Amino acid sequence: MDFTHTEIQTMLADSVGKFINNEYDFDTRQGYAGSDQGYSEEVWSTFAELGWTAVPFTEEDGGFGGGPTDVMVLMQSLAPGLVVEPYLANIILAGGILRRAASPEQKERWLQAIIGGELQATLAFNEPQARYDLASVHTTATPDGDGWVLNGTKGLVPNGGTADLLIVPARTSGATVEEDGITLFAIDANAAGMSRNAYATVDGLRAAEIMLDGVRADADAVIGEVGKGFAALDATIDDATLAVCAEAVGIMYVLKDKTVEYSKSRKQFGVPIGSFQELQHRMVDMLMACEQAQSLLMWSVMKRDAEGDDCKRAVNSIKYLIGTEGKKLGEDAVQIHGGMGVTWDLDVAHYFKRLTTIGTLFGNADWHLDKLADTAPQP
Amino acid sequence: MDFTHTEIQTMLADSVGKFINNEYDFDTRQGYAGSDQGYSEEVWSTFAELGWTAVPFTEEDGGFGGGPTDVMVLMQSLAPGLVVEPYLANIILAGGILRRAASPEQKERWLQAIIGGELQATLAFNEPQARYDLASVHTTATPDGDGWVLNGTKGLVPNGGTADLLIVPARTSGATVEEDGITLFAIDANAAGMSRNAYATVDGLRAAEIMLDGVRADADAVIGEVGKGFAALDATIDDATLAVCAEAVGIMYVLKDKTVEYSKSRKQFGVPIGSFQELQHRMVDMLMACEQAQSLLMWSVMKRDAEGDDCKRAVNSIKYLIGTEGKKLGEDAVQIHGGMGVTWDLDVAHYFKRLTTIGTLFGNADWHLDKLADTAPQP
Amino acid sequence: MHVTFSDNDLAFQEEVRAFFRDELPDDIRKAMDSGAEMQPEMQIRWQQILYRKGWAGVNWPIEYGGTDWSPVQKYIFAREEAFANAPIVIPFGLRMVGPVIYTFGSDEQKQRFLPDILASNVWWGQGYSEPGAGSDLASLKMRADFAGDHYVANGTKTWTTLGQYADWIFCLVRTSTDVARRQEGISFMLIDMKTPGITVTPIILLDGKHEVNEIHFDNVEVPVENLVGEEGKGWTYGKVLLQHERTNSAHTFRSEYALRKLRAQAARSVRGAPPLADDRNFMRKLAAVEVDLKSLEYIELRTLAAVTSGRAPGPESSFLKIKGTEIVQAIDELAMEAAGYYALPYKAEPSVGEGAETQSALTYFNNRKVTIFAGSNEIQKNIIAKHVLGL
Amino acid sequence: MHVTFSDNDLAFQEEVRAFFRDELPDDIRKAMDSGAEMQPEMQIRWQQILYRKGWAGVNWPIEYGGTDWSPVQKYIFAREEAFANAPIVIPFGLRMVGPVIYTFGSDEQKQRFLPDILASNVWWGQGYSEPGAGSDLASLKMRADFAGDHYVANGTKTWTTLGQYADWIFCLVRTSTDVARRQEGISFMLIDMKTPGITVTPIILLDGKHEVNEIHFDNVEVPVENLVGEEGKGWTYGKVLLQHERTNSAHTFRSEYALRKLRAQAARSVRGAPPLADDRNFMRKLAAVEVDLKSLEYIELRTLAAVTSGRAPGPESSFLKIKGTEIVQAIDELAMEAAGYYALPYKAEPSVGEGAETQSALTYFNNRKVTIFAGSNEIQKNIIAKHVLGL
Repeated sequence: MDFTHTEIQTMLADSVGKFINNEYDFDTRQGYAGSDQGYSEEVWSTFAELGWTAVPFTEEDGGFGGGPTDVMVLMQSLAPGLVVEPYLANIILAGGILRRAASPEQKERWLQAIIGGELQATLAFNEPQARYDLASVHTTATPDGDGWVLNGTKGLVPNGGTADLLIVPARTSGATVEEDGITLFAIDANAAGMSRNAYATVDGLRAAEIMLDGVRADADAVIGEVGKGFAALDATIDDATLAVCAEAVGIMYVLKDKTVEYSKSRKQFGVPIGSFQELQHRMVDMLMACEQAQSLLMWSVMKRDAEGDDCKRAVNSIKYLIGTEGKKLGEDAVQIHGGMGVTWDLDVAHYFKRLTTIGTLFGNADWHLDKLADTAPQP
Repeated sequence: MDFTHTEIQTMLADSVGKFINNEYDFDTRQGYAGSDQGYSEEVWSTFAELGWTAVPFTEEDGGFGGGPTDVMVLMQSLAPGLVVEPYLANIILAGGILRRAASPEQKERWLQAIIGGELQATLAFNEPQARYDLASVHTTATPDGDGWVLNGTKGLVPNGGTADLLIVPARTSGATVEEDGITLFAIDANAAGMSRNAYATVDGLRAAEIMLDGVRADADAVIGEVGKGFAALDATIDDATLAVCAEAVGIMYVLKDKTVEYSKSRKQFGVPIGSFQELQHRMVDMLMACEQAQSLLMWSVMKRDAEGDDCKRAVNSIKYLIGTEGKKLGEDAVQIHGGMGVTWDLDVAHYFKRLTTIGTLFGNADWHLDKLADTAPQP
Repeated sequence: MHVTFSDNDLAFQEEVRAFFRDELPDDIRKAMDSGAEMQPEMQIRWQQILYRKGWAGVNWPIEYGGTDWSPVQKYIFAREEAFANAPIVIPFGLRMVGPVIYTFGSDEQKQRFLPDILASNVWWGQGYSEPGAGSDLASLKMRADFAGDHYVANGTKTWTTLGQYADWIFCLVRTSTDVARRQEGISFMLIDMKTPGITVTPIILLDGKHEVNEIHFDNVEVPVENLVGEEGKGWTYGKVLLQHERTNSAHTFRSEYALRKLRAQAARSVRGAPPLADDRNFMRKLAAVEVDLKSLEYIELRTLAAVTSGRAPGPESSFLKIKGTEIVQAIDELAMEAAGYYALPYKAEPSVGEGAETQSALTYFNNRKVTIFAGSNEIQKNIIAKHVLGL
Repeated sequence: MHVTFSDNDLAFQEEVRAFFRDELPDDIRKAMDSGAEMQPEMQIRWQQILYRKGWAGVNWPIEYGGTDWSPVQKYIFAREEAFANAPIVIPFGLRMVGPVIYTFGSDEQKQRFLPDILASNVWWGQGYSEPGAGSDLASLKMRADFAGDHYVANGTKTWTTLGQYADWIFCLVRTSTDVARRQEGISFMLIDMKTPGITVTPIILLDGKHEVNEIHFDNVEVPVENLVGEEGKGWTYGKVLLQHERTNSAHTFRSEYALRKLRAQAARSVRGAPPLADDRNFMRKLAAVEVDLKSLEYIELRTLAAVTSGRAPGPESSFLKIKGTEIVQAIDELAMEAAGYYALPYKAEPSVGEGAETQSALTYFNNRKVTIFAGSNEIQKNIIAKHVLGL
């Protein structure tokens, strides 16, 4: 039984922490978020130089050989910066598909470039009708000569406006919500027939609606087996879910700390508001929520790492907890900050908005609780 | 728009209130509850003398001509006494079936005796497998000559051990949970083949399991039409639901008042516990729950009175609110009373237990919320 | 005990319903349905339509151009207004300063200000809160020093809703510090926003919108005739307003309208997928809020009935504020859940999602304020604990 | 980061599992499964089986007959004990006064008391709370006045769990009032329940059961050699116990066992009706508690890991107490819901319902105490606010 970090994890946490403290303060972040690109390419190069882009990939693939725990450490350490660079879209989502399902040639072509910081890729895992069901794929790919033609719409593709490469699940057979019959395609973002409507999301990050109107894909654009793309898609989204949960736990601690600090300095009726018992108890609840979330995150990551029983339940459990306790914590942080908590200029509101967004990403609390209600824990 | 009581309702509330104050204090109640009978026959005679047993019956039937509002006033006024006399079982349940479905001869025979205080009857509305589904009737009645033979088990029959007459829904046709095919029988409690296992319930009232093993019923034991008993059963349970909700609202106010009083007198760390902000806010929540429940009760009773749109939803709504807000209020009342709140000797625990029991009676909060989720409110 | 309408009331209801159906301009209706901010021009245009109909001064006595409606008529009007999704009347003139002026003001003030308020010719702002004061209103620092025929005002007001459009502002100011209680020495003053020395600084809220402001007063001269009522009685006048504000913050009919919209949305299928209404859990949550709202509506009606029979609204206004704002937030949350991923786009192009649902997260964020502003819900609970429970 | 067991640990787990399977007497197992109260005779019989196996002093050092287990072994033991639904060891002797005696007691006290505690030959009671004191433990009034070779004790202790069976009781008593802080002047004393002047009065709890008592001390002579440690240091000793009590009150494995039982119950069909497991909403609530519990289990493990590396359990014991008791109550509530009408019979005949479910409302009522006793959860939050958050 061991809950400590390895030496390498400690180093990773330290180096990310230093970077956020020294080079990524709130104003800097807001500047990047408000830029045309929506993030800093320079910062991204730093991520690649420091090796962070290599974390989840095997040494064979040119990566760092990290597992879920390392990703957890990284994401939690990035959280205080509210980082807008596309780590989730590029490394976790697109990278997650490629490392699982791509051929050596495809890895050579795309994964190397992603790890090197030269390629921005993303995964179009969602469609407008799907809500959170990954198997709800209307987009079709029909054979055309030795290639394919894709038609359909993808919704809320993370960093979909700026990515160079899009991984697009499309249906090559089966009914709309069947897991079988989904094929993964790597499509150039500027391919003919592709149109993108990019926008900012409420957390200051970016996404896009992507319309595919007769987009041609060559045979070698298929990642993995035709019709068998769901497994890699599903596993990648599980990874991504844990990654954003780690980020959420990091945010929860920040909000808890900032709220406690604020309550000590802010006076009303002549005394610090932190002296009001009702607020004290609410801040104790915030602390308890942090400790619960941190502990459950560790369990979930360990279960995921072991890939054994309860592996799916682990993902559902932590996402459910973040979606409920995290939400409550965020709302309380804002409420206790009073008027200041609802202003754009204070970082608290932005942590809250990111936490809220994470609450929706990859299925909200209700979605995951439904999954838990359908299965039983292993003894 | 008028939320005041009629003169008659005011008189009714006053007379019940006086009776509880002068003749039904907590120790007296505990004495009745602990007696063999489980209630006082003398008190029951007083109920009849004062005309309370006549409230929900038409003048034609020898009653007072009261409606849902009058029953609400009566039940809410009885609540502070935690009255153990079988008003629910006898007047609301058995009386409710008889006034709706009985023939003039049957009314003459049974309803008059009930109003007069001479007959104790009850309704066996539940079976062990049914949970809260009134149509789940396994008990069968098969034709036998010009009568019937009944077989089956009824669960948790209110005052089933002391009643003289039992109204028993039995299936004469149809599948187990069909509304059609349920027939209502009036059975003498001492009929051959009937066995009763009577017990106290956790709120100090009484109930019984009733086994019918080849119990014979004559043709004139059928109340209403053969196979068409569900409507009267359903309407009667709706009435009963509103009646216990009115009682619950009465209890909520008592618990709120007692808790506020206690918090003013009870000192810890040298000050009254009512000065602790966290407890203050919880007591404000208790007050708000009372006001919400009272207001919604009025709406529900008015809707039920008008028998129009939303009439069913009204019953579901108030029962849901009692099952959630009432439960929380009861738990907080106990918690704020601390150790004293969990002792048998203090009345608070007994109000809490009655409130909890009402939470289950005729469907818990979840059951009623499900009904609400299935229907839409009328504009 | 009943809530039935008389024939006159029913006829009135028909009239009001027809008015909203026929007179609410299409462009304004569309803007409201989109969930976007209301433009000031639309807002004023609509309030002037109400004015021309004679329905601007809902609570005003007839002698000042009010409607003289019975409580039931006001109830009917508010209900139809909400169900028509008409713009919410900006309260600062018609609901706040107007009543203070006709109740406590001089004849001259009544003649000078009331007609323009009623006709929405003048946009009023509210100068109550100050930086750092939060819900502790009585700690206010803005002062107005007497200087012969005028006062000299100095200080800062904040959270001034839509103050960027204000022609005039009413302020609570400190005219004396030589008092026993902080609540004394406060006066109620009307200030022309064009007076030299006034600066308006926007405060951007978490949803990125410019809705509130900080207003700085630097040696602003306020003629003595702009003092309302007596010097030092401002707290009393202001409290009347606050209770009114809280009572209004129950928002029951607006919430009922929002729930109906949500039900309709849940019933719609998106591109052939099963509608959200098939999700039993979502519908349970929706139904639970409906129950909560119905109980609030009847609390409000009971309060209304009590007020009709002569009582002034007291601490129960705090009650309506707490529960009303909690329900607003619960509905926002459900709307955000219903939108799923389409809650997330910020200032979305029309092509994203189905329309108003892309505003749902922004609305949820923006409405975090409702439990904070107008005296935080925690403060309201303190008030109830003290004044109702005697703790 | 991992929670895997070594081969030795796995072998130990097998041994423990086999022990509970083979050595827990059938009648005791049956009594536990019925959800009814444990009879004292069964309780002692079981504790003496543990004693003979050498597993009574789980936390005790080996020199006093303890197990000398590693934290992982203790974890494994607690888990198997809970999953076997073995009786909960009465803590007052083995978990409370024992550790105080071997830590702070004299050699003579150790020799005199420890063997009988370990062997469950003597039933101990806890004399902490006093009437009217509630969670304000330091306000205690029971005094013990020094009188040469003995003290004279006067006062009342209350909420003494199972005190009706106690042979001995440990008490916090006031030996001096001439102190700066209320916490000073308190001493820790061992009192023989057979001493003249002691009266035990039952307190019946809301479920009608006799579980706690009030104990009156009227000029009770306590020999000086029954004072543990130094006079005036009792508060310090007592606090160690309390933190221990709170840490234990997480009850994670017992709760996990209860949830499993509930899952099994939900899967059963009653007389052909659809099982409760078909009710999605019930299963969602069950799953939500499972998540809550899993997170608590890992908080506990992280605390355990920290303690292993040398830290003493601090305010996080309050945390475990709060969350652990909330979960106990949540499970009780679910069990009551699952039972439906069959939660309602009181002291039911066997023929009513399916058995243990008829205890579910009584258990729910009885366990309202867990958030009140051992320092109410409100007090625990005060402690965390002060000592962890620095508020």
